[in-house]
Amino acid sequence: MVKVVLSSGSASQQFTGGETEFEVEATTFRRLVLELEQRYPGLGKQVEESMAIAIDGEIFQDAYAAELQAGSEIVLIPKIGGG
Amino acid sequence: MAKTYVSATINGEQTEFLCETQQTLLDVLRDVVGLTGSKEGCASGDCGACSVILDGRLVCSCLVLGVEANGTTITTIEGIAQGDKLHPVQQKFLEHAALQCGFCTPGLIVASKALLDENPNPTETEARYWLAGNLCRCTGYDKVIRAVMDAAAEMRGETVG
Amino acid sequence: MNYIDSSLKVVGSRPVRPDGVDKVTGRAVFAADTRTAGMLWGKILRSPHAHARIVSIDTSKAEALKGVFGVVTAADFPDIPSEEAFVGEGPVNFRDLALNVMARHKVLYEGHALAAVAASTQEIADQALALIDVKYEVLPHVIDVEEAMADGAPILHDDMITTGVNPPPTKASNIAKVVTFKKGDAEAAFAEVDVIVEGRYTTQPVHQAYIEPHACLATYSPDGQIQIHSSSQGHFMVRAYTAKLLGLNLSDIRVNPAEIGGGFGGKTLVYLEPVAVALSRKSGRTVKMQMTREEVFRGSGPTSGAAMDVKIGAKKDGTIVAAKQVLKYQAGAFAGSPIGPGCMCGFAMYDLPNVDVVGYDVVSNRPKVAAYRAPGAPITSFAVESAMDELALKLGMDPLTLREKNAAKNGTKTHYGPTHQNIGFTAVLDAVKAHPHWKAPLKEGQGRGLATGFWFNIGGESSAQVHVNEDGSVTAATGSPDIGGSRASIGMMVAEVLGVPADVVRTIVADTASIGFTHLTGGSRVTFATGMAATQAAEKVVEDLKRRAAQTWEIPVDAVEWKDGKAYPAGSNAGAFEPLDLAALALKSPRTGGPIAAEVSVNAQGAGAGFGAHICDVTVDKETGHVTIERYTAIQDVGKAIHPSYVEGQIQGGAAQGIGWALNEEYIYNDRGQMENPGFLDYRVPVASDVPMIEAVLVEVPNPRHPFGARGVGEVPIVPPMAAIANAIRSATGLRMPDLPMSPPKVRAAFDARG
Amino acid sequence: MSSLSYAAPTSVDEAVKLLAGASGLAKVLSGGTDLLVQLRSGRVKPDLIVDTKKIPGLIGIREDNGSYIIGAATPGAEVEAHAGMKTAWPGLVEALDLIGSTQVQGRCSLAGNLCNASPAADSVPALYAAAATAVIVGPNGRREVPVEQIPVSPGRTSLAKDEFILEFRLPPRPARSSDAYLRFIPRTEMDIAVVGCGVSVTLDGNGVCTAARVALGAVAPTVILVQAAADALIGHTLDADTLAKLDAAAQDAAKPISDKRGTIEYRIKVAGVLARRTAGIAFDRAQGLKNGKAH
Repeated sequence: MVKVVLSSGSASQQFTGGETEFEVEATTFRRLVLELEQRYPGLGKQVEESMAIAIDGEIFQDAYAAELQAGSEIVLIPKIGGG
Repeated sequence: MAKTYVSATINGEQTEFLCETQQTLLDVLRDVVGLTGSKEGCASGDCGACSVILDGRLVCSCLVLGVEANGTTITTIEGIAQGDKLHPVQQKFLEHAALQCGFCTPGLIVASKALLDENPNPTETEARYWLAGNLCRCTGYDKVIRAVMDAAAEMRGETVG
Repeated sequence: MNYIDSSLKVVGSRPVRPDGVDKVTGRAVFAADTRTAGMLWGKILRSPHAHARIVSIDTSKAEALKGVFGVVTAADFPDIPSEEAFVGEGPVNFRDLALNVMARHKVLYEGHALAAVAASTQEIADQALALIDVKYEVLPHVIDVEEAMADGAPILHDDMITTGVNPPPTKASNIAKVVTFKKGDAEAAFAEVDVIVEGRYTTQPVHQAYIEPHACLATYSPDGQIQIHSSSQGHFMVRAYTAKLLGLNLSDIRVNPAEIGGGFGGKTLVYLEPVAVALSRKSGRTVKMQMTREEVFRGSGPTSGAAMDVKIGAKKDGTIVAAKQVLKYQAGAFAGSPIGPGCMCGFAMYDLPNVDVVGYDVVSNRPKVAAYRAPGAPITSFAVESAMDELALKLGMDPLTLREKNAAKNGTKTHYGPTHQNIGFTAVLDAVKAHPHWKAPLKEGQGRGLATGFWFNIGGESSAQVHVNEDGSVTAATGSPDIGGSRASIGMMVAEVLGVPADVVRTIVADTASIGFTHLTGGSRVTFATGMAATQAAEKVVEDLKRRAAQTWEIPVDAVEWKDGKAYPAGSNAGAFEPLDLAALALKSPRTGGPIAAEVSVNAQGAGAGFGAHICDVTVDKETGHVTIERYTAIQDVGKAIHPSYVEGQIQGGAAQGIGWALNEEYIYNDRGQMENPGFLDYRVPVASDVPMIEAVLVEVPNPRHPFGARGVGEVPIVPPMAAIANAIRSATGLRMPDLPMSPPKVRAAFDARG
Repeated sequence: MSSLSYAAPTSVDEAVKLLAGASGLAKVLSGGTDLLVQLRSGRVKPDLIVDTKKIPGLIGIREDNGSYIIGAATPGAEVEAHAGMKTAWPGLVEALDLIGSTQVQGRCSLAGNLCNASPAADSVPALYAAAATAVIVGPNGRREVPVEQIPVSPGRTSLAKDEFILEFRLPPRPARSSDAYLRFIPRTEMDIAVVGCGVSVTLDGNGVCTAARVALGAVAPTVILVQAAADALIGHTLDADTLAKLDAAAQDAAKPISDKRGTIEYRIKVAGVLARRTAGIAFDRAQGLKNGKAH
C-alpha cells in the first residue's frame, strides 16, 4: 500500500469527486497510474500527461519507472518548467 | 538609385565597397564586408552591441550611414586583437568570466578599449558611465567592470593581485 | 559514482571557457551571422490591433512585386487540433502555439503575426508587407488582468471554459484555469493568531530582454529535407515544434544550434522557424529571418503581470500559523501563465501548518507569455516577502529572525505536498547573519532590505558524448545550447572524471542529428542533468581505458586503477608496468578495440531545490522619487559550484534583472492596446551605471542526486530582488511600495500621499 | 530599389543649392543620431540626405575675443573635451555629456539636437540659458538668430527648406558667471529627459544675482525660457526664499503632457526641484565654489 495525495485541488480532483487522499496497492509508478485510471477514469491519463510526482518528498518530472516502497507517500503536483 | 562607392580603412586594411544610402555602417560591415562581429541588438543606438571606433571616436555603427564611412578609419571587434595576441581587455574578459552569452561582448570590448585609450586610469564610476550605452543582460556588469579595471591596471603596468 | 566527498582538482577551479576566445574576438557565430548565396529575407506582417477578427487577407499585390518569392499566411499551415504537451519549460498547447506563430481568424494582440513574405532584399520584403491588404473587424480589447476576469470583459477565446472548478462553468471566460493548494485549515487558524498582515500587490509584465533578437536561417530541399540554423534554448525543441506546426517528420528536420545571445526563458518557444521553413518551401530558396527589437517586444513573450492578495497570521513570538494568497496571473493571449509554480513558490521557504493558495490563469490582449527565469516565482515572492517584512515590523522583530523562526528545513512538508529534502535554506540564512553587509551600519538616509527566494530546479532528458581523440585529447559533446558558460562546466566535470586538466577537454554543442535528444536549456537543468550524462559518459570511457590497459598488460581489469589521467597497475602484485596515459592508450586504440568513445543519455531526477537570500541597501531621493541601489549582496545555496565564476555570474545577472523589474521595467499601453515603449530607450533595463558591484556568496550544501553535488543556480537569483528592494525602500522611507515597478513617479507620489 | 540619394557638399553654396534644388524631401545630416533612427523606423522618408560635415567650419570650436563659436556639426564628445568650453560653459558641456551614450556623443551635434526640435533635447535648455545664437545660411546669405527662435513645435523648426545652421555663437562671459544643466531620468543614463533645466547666472561680489536665464525642457511643446524664474533670481542671493520663488516660477511655467516618460503632475513637481538644484550648481560655480558634473 502507498498513500497518494492529490496536492493540487485543480484539474485532477474532478476525476476523484473531490477526494484528495487515498491508499493504492502498487509497487511501481506504472502500476499506480493504471490503478488510478481504473479507480478514477481519466485521472491516470491526467497524471501521466501533465503532472509531476513527489515520492517521499523527492520530485520526479517523470517517475514512470520509479519503484514504490510500501508506505511511501506519493504526492501528485503540476509539472514544473523553468526559464 | 545607383549604389555609392565607398573606400575606408577597416582594421588596418584598405576596404572598398558599394552601398545604398539607407544602409547603415552596421549593415555594411555585416552584410557587405562580412564582418559579423559587430552585432545588431536594437538598430537605434540604445544597446551598443554594434560599437566601433570611427576616426578615433567610439560610435554605434547603426547610427552611421555606410556612405559616411568614405575616407574614414574604422576599428571593429575583429581588429582589436593584434594577430593572435589578444588585447588586455579581451584577455581580462576571459579571466574574469565577464561574459555569459557573449552577444554584447564585442561591443563592450570595443567600448572598453576606447575608454582606456582615452582614460588609462578610470574610476569605477567613470567606467560604469562610459559603458552605460552597452547593455548586458547576463552579467549584471560586475565582472565586466572588474575586467575593465583590471585591464586598465595591467596596461598601466601596475602589478595586480 | 559520486565525487561529493572526494578531493577535486578541476571542479571548483576557474579555467577560461572553451568558447571564450571566439566570443571576445567577434568570431562566435550567432544565428543572424549566417548567410548563404541566393538567400532570401523573410519578414512578418503583424497586427496593429490589440483584438480583431481577420475578415480577409489579400496577398496578390505583394506576390506580384518584383523580388518577392513567397508569401504565407495561416492557410499555409495545417490547422492542428488542441494538444497539450510538456516540453521542458512548461505545458504547451500546440494549437495555441500554431495560432501564436500565425494568426488564423483572429488577431489577439498588437504585434500578432498574420502573414509573412520572402524577398531578395529586406527593403523589398518591407514593401511587400505594405502591399498585403488585410481587412479587420476591430473588437473591444482588454489589457489588465482583473478587467479581463470581470463580467462583460471582451472574450478572447469563445471556447475557453475554466478548468479546475467543480462543476465546470457553462460559458466561456478569460480565466483558463483555477489552481488551488490547501494545507491544514487556514481560515480556522487565522482566528487563533495574535498578529495579521494583509496586503494587495501588483507586478507588471517584464520582458526577458536578451540582447540578441530572435533569428534563424531555414532551407527546405525538394526532397523534403530541412535544415534550420537558429538561436534558441533548445534545438530539439525547435525541431519538435517546427515538425508539429508544419506536420513534418522529426527525421526530416536537422537543427543546428547557433550561439545564443541570451534567452532567460524567452527562447523556449518558436516564433520564426516554422515561418521560415514555410517560406523556404514556397520559394524554393533559403530564407533568413531576424526580428527587429520592436518585434521582439511586440511579438515575443514577456512574463506575466499579476494582481495578488496575501494574508499572513502569526503568534506574538513570530511563529506563523496561517497564510493565504490569491494570485491572478496574466497569461497574454493564450492560456499558460506560470500560475502553478506561482502558487507553489510563494510560501515554499517556510514551515507553515495552515496555507490556502488560489491561483488564476487569465488571458488578455497581450503577447503570449514565455518562460522567464524561475517562471512565476519572482511575482508571488514579491508579495509574500513584502508581507513578511510588514509582519516583522508589526511584531517588532528583526526580519532575519522572523525568517529563521519559520524557515523550511529537511522534513518540512510544503503546502503543495512534497516534503523538503536536502535543502540549504537555513545554511543560507546563517550566511546572511554572518555576512558583514548584514551588520554594517547604514549611512544617513539609507535603508536596508532582506528577501528570500526558492526555485525547484528541474532535471529531465539529456545526452552527452565523450571522445578520446587519436592524440589523447578529448572532445565532449552535448545537446544543450550553451547560454552562459555550460561548455566550461560540462568540460570540467569530464576532465575531473578523466583526471586531466580542463583544457584537455573541448566541449561542443552537437546538432539534432548528431546526438541524442536533450531537453532545452532552462529550469536550471544543464549543469545538473547534462552534467550527469557527461559525467557518466566520462566514467564509461574510463572503464574502457582500464580495459584497454589491462589488455595491453595482459592483466585482469580489476588489477588496473585509473588516476590523474593514467592507468596504473593496482599494487605491486598486479605487475610492474609504466603507467599508460590518454595519448598512449589512444595511440594503441586500433589494436584494443577501435575508437574510444561513449554516449550516455539520462532522464535525470531529483534536481534539488535552490534557496537564496538577498540583502540590499538603497537611498531614496524624496523630491524625485529616484531610488539608488547602494550595496547589494546575494547569498545562495548552489549545491556545488562547478565553475564558481560562472555561478557568481548567474547570481549577479539574476539580481540585476530583478533590479530592473523592481525599479523601471514595464509595458506601457495606449488606450488602443498598443505598446508605447517597444525599444531599449523606453523599456528601461539596468545599465552599468545603475547598479553597484553585486557580491555573490556561494553556500554549498551538496545535492546528493548529482555526482558533484550541483544544484541549478540560474533561476533562484531573480526571485528575491523585488521584495529586497521594496523592503529597503520601506526601511529608508517608511513607505511600503506594493506596486511594481517602483519607478520615480510612483515613489514621489507615495511621499506626497503621506504628506 | 531605394530612391534615397546622398550628397556630401564641401561648401556652403553647394549645400544650399542641393537643398534648394531637391525634389521631394531633403534632410540635413550632421550627427545623424536622430535622423538614422527615424530613417530605420520609416518615420521620415527623405529623397535626399545632405551631409554637412565636410563643409569647412561645420566641425570645430574656436574662440573669438571671449566668445566661443562651435561648428554646427561638431560632435558632442569634441565639445566635452574642450578645456575652454569646460571652464566657460560647464553647463552646456554637461548637457552634451548627458545626450545618449558615449557612442551617441561621438556623433551627435548641437545643430541636430536643436533642429530635431524635441522638447526634451538635453543640450537645448543649456543653449537657451546661455543666450546662444545660431548662424543660419541659405540662398539669401547669412542670418544670426537667438536659438530659441528656431524650434517652433515638436519636430518643426523656423528654418526654410534651403537653410541650415552653420555655427553657434556663445556670448563672452562676464566675471562671476557660470551655468549648469540638470535633467531627470528614471535610470542614471540612456533615457530621454523627463524634465530638463538649464540655468546661466552672473553674480556680483556679494553673491547677488545680476543676470540670469532659466530654461526648461520637456514641460511644453518646445524648450521654454522662463523669464519669471530668471526674475526670481535676479537681485537676490540664493537663499531659501529665492529658491522657493524659483521653484514656484518653474512649476508655474511648466505645461507638460502625460506620456510614457512622465505624468503632468510629476513633471511639474520635478521642474521645480530641478530649477532649484540647477540654480544651486550654477551659483556655486559662479562663485568658484564647485565645478563638476552633476552625475
